[in-house]
Amino acid sequence: MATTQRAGKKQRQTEQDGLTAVAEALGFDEETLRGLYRKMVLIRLFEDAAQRTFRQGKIGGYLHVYSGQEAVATGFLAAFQEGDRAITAYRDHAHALLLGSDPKAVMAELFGRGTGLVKGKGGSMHLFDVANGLWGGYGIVGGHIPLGVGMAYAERYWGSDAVVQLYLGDGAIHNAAYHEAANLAGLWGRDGLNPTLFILENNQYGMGTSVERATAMTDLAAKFDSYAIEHEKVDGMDLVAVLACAQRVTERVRETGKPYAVEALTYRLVAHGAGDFFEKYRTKEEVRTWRERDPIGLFEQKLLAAGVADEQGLGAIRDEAKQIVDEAVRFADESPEPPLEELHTDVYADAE
Amino acid sequence: MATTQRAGKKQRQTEQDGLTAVAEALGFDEETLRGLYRKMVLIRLFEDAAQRTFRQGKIGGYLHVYSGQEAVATGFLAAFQEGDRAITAYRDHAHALLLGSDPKAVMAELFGRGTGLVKGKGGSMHLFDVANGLWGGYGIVGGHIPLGVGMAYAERYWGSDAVVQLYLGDGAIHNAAYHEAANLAGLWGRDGLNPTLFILENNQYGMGTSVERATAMTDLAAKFDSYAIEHEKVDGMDLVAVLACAQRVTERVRETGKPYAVEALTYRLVAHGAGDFFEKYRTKEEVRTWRERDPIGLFEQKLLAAGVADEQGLGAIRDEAKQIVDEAVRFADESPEPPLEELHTDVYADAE
Amino acid sequence: MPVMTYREALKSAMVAEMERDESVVMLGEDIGIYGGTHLITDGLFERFGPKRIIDTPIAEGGFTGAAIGMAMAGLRPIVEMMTWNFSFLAADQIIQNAAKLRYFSGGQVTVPLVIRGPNGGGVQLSAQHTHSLEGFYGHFPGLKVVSPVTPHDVKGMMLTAIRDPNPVIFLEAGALYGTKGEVPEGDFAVPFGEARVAREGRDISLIAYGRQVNMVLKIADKLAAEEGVEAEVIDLRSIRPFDEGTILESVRKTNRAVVVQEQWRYYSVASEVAALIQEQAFDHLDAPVERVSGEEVPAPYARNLEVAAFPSEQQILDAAHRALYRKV
Amino acid sequence: MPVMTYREALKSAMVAEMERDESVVMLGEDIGIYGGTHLITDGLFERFGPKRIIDTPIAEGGFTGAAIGMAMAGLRPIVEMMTWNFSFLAADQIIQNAAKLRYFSGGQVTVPLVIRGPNGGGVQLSAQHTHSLEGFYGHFPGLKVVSPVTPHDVKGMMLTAIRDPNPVIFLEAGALYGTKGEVPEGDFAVPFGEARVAREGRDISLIAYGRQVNMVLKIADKLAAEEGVEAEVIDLRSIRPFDEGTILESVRKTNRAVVVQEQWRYYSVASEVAALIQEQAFDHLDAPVERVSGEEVPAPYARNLEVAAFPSEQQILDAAHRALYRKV
Ligand SMILES: Cc1ncc(C[n+]2csc(CCOP(=O)(O)OP(=O)(O)O)c2C)c(N)n1
Ligand SMILES: Cc1ncc(C[n+]2csc(CCOP(=O)(O)OP(=O)(O)O)c2C)c(N)n1
Ligand SMILES: [Mg+2]
Ligand SMILES: [Mg+2]
Repeated sequence: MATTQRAGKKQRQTEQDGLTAVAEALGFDEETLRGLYRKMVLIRLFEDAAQRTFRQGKIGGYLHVYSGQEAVATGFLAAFQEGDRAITAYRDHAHALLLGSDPKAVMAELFGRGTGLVKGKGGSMHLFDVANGLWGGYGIVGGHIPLGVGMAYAERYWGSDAVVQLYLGDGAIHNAAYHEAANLAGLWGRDGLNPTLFILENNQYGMGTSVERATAMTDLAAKFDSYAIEHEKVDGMDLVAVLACAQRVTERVRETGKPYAVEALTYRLVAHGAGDFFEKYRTKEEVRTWRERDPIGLFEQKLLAAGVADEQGLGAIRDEAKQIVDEAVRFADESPEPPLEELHTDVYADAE
Repeated sequence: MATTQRAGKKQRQTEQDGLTAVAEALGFDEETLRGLYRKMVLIRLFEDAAQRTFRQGKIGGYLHVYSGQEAVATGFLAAFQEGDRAITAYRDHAHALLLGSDPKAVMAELFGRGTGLVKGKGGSMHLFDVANGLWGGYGIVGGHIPLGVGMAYAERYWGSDAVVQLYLGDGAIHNAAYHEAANLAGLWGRDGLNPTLFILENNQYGMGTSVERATAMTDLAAKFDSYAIEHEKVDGMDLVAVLACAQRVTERVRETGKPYAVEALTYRLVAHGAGDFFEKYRTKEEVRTWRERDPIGLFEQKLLAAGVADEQGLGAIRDEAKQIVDEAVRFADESPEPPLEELHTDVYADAE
Repeated sequence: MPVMTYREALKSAMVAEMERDESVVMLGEDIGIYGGTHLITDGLFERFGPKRIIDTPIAEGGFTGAAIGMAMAGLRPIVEMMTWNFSFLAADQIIQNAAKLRYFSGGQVTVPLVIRGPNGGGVQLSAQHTHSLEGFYGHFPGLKVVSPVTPHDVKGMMLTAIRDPNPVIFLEAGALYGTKGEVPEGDFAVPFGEARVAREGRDISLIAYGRQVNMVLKIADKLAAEEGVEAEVIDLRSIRPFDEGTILESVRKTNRAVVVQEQWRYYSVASEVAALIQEQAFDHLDAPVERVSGEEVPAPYARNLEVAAFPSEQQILDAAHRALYRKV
Repeated sequence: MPVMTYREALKSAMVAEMERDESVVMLGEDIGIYGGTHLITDGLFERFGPKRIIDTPIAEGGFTGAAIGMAMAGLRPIVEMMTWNFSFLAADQIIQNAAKLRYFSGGQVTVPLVIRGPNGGGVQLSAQHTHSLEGFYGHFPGLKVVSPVTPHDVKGMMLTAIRDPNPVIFLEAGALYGTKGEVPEGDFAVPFGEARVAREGRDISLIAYGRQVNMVLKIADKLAAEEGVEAEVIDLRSIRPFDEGTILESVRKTNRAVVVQEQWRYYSVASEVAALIQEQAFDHLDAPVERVSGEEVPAPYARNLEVAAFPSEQQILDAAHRALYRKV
């Protein structure tokens, strides 16, 4: 433990030192760094395409995209290891893409096609890719939090050292499920039985309600104090900061079996849902200010400054990502609807 | 505000000084102090009788008594003013007796008689005496907390200066309803719209689960930090301490319209429910230690030491209380069951 | 008579009552500054201010419970459940407190509360966001449960709901917010406990509620035009209290009945309607009461599956033919 | 065959599975050190330790949700709901997650979960602590819902429940924990979806579940002894999946039926049974299917009122006489 703490301190120091130092500390080579850029760009373009096709009527129901928050999941899932689990709410496309789901299958799911990630049965809000570690995709705010805590218990019950990355929003923290589940995590963690990494994506709003209008105590990370869960905050627009933090805290959780919480300060650069046209609850000025810290732009600058990539290289990556997305849309569009028999399958599991 | 704070500080000082100083600060004469003793004794004897008649099969369902916790409600309800409201869980006999409900009607309710406080329809867990300010008596742990917070909002909406005394147990604080309601109280209190006084009766156990086994963060009062609700702790076995605290914090809530929380450290000297025979979860030794600080005994000593009463006077009070309880039991026993028509009344209110 | 949308009619009732009665307040997620997810409350925050239009955190149990407390203390809160799918989180407050407080307080407490919001499926919201909860809440005495489908009724029943001294579960036909209909001006209250004969007929009774009423009306026209069958269409409107009389009177005339609902078959509104009819009109029945319900699966996302999960015109027509002893 | 109580039979099934299968764990309030409020789990903490017998805080939604997560990750949790009355707080987890996860994950997720506890009234627990929730949960596809009434069945169905890869709502007859009956030793599983013919007869079908089965059996004996009427008694046992065949076969033989339940009438199990019978055995029915349900009021506390709130022998007898066209 003592060694870890000292190592942690040293690492924290390097986090201030920018891209090169962090990359070195994490053992990331240049290719890895460019790969992270490609991931963020892929997410952004994927989400753009999803919003566009939603407006064309090709996607039904609700559609919530991740634009602006890319650095958070990209950074944390960089610390994801095989056997770990991730679970999140309905804003889940990025998590699937980052964990290795085929963009074609993800887009096909949004289109409600039989080739979709969950066979067209769940849609945008319910992405699952269990083979790759994605355990959903949930539509009821807060409802997935106890599930994550329970999975973490099971991992330690079986003696594994897996970590559960549990994503939740700033709106979810005021909900019943958060309170009860966080208390269980703290309690079970006392005995090393709860390797839950809470990743609180504070994008400043739950739908149209700002953090200040949802609670009188706006230091959201500190709400974990009630459960003896240690916590910190991270700049969720800065991928480098997130990467460093993620690696450090994930290892800590893995080692101790105790929960930990990180509040990632971030921003949703687009509307809450693709169907929302008015944004009476925030000013254009505010959006503009945050846009200056667009996580993709920030990381781009760092890559260039560190000489890890040049303009041309980045352009090539963007083109590549665009092709993947175009292909995903084409695939989804051409895929057939699920066969009607699927209506009645997957209601119950068969006995073994 | 500044004045209140200063006054508060001064008062806090006197709280250390014992019975005479506190009584003077509160403007309580000797008769009032003896009256408080009578109330605590009445509660204890009432509860003893309830447990006894429960074992005789005269009371059905669940029965939870207040023995050991008398100083808490007695102290806080001494600060209750006309128009204030009290709301609590199922351990509610003391609250009714203290607010002025007829002991005969309370006992008759436990016996399930038509003369009961709620006509025999609710039983021990659902005492209501709205005319006297008792708004129930609820059986679902935590379920009444949002109700109290909503009543507090309504009071300020209408411009009254009433305070809502909201009692909850140490077990209830881990429940969904607490979290959501406390957050609302904090939020609405920011605008002076939530005069809720949370009285957390920490009697060390929720049924058989100690505080340490229910949460990793055992400073329960500090759980109000998450909602920007200020708080303190009080020795819930010492009526004098409770009286002083209650007066001070009640006035503060009345003045500010903001919620406040007090954790009263107390102990249930008897089993959780009258039907429980085993107490595997705590030692006899532990119970014995707490019994030394029985709130009635403690207050008795203080009354004697301050010369407010002598042994004989206290004996007379106890005899008087015993008579009231005996009479209540007799009344309940002789009362008729509710008429069968009552089965179908009070399901819906009639339109005005 | 003025024509307005379901949304406008609903809103007009609430605005009228808020103007008339200071004790009416609203609570819900994003009903204020945001304007309401379904724009039902758009502009009300500006008009009535934050003390009466209360934006809440995402805490359905907490704010529903707080609204119950407000109602106990003399307010008449209207809670917006953003969609009824979230109400499972408030089920304890609704069922254990709102429905029963008056009873277990021996009549000392009154809970004049309306909980309203869109109910039912049809817009590809998939499993967690698609429920039709009439039977779920209708089961509990102490609640009133209604399900208006026309702009006329949504206004008239909302007026009744707000004035009712009891907790009212107000299930709106979410898929129909934009549909238009005639709505009288001013104050007209549609009483609870009265089903509506939406179309008169003598050959068969088609019984529905919510958005299925519109579907059934179309089928009734088709039956008349193509087969000369005159169907009587009954819109239940009120689930608790429940209007047995209108149903029985109709079936005693037509001797045949089909019940249509979006919700699942088991332990549902259609179960009760069929049970009632055979109980009270046994000797009048020329055929079993037919039921058409949603498929016994969680709601799927894909459009084709979703369409297949809900009652179709064909299924209803087939059921009617079976009840009429025609070849299906 | 050994005789044991309902409580012992229930416990023996859980102990056997815990011995056999390390993936079985239990969660609930005071199931461990305290020994269980109804002593169902007494001694298990000492036997299996705190990792498998998990005492929880009072957080029904949280620990039910956590149990779902455990089930997703390879455990087979048994959740004790101290009484089913508290399950409204877990309704969202049960209905929105447990029931639907498999579906909206496209079959990727399995939720082998049992939620068990006492259900039903009869011991003066009054409004908030008295519910019979078979219909409430039985409405939702994705759940299995059972209600065993004999010591034999509670053991056999618990074995089935624990081995089932789906979420099972296990509604115990709380008032009968102390009743005795014959229970085979060892491993016998009672399958879900099969009603039990508790008494054979040819004149009338009496259909019930839970503690009302015992009452109905007594009445059947009385009918035989005093009136020469041979009633067939059917114990539904399984609410979802639902055994239509046994009911229909019986009614096709007896041509008359009475359904008895403790729960409220509207949108209930009895509604469905009556609807089903008229649907599928219309031409066999000589009289309407009669229903006897709880009174439409929250459960009262006073003993006399409580007794009046639940089906009485007289009411059932009257219903049987009506169905038999005898003078009531
Ligand atoms: C229990 C519940 N209540 C309300 C909603 C409707 N709703 C969907 S998203 C959302 C906002 C959630 O905010 P947050 O947790 O901050 O996540 P974000 O959308 O910002 O990612 C709301 C209120 C819901 N899905 N579930
Ligand atoms: C939601 C809910 N879960 C469980 C119960 C059963 N139960 C009754 S009292 C109790 C313990 C409550 O403890 P606490 O809040 O500390 O109050 P105390 O009994 O100590 O006064 C429990 C678990 C209940 N009534 N409601
Ligand atoms: Mg947010
Ligand atoms: Mg306690």
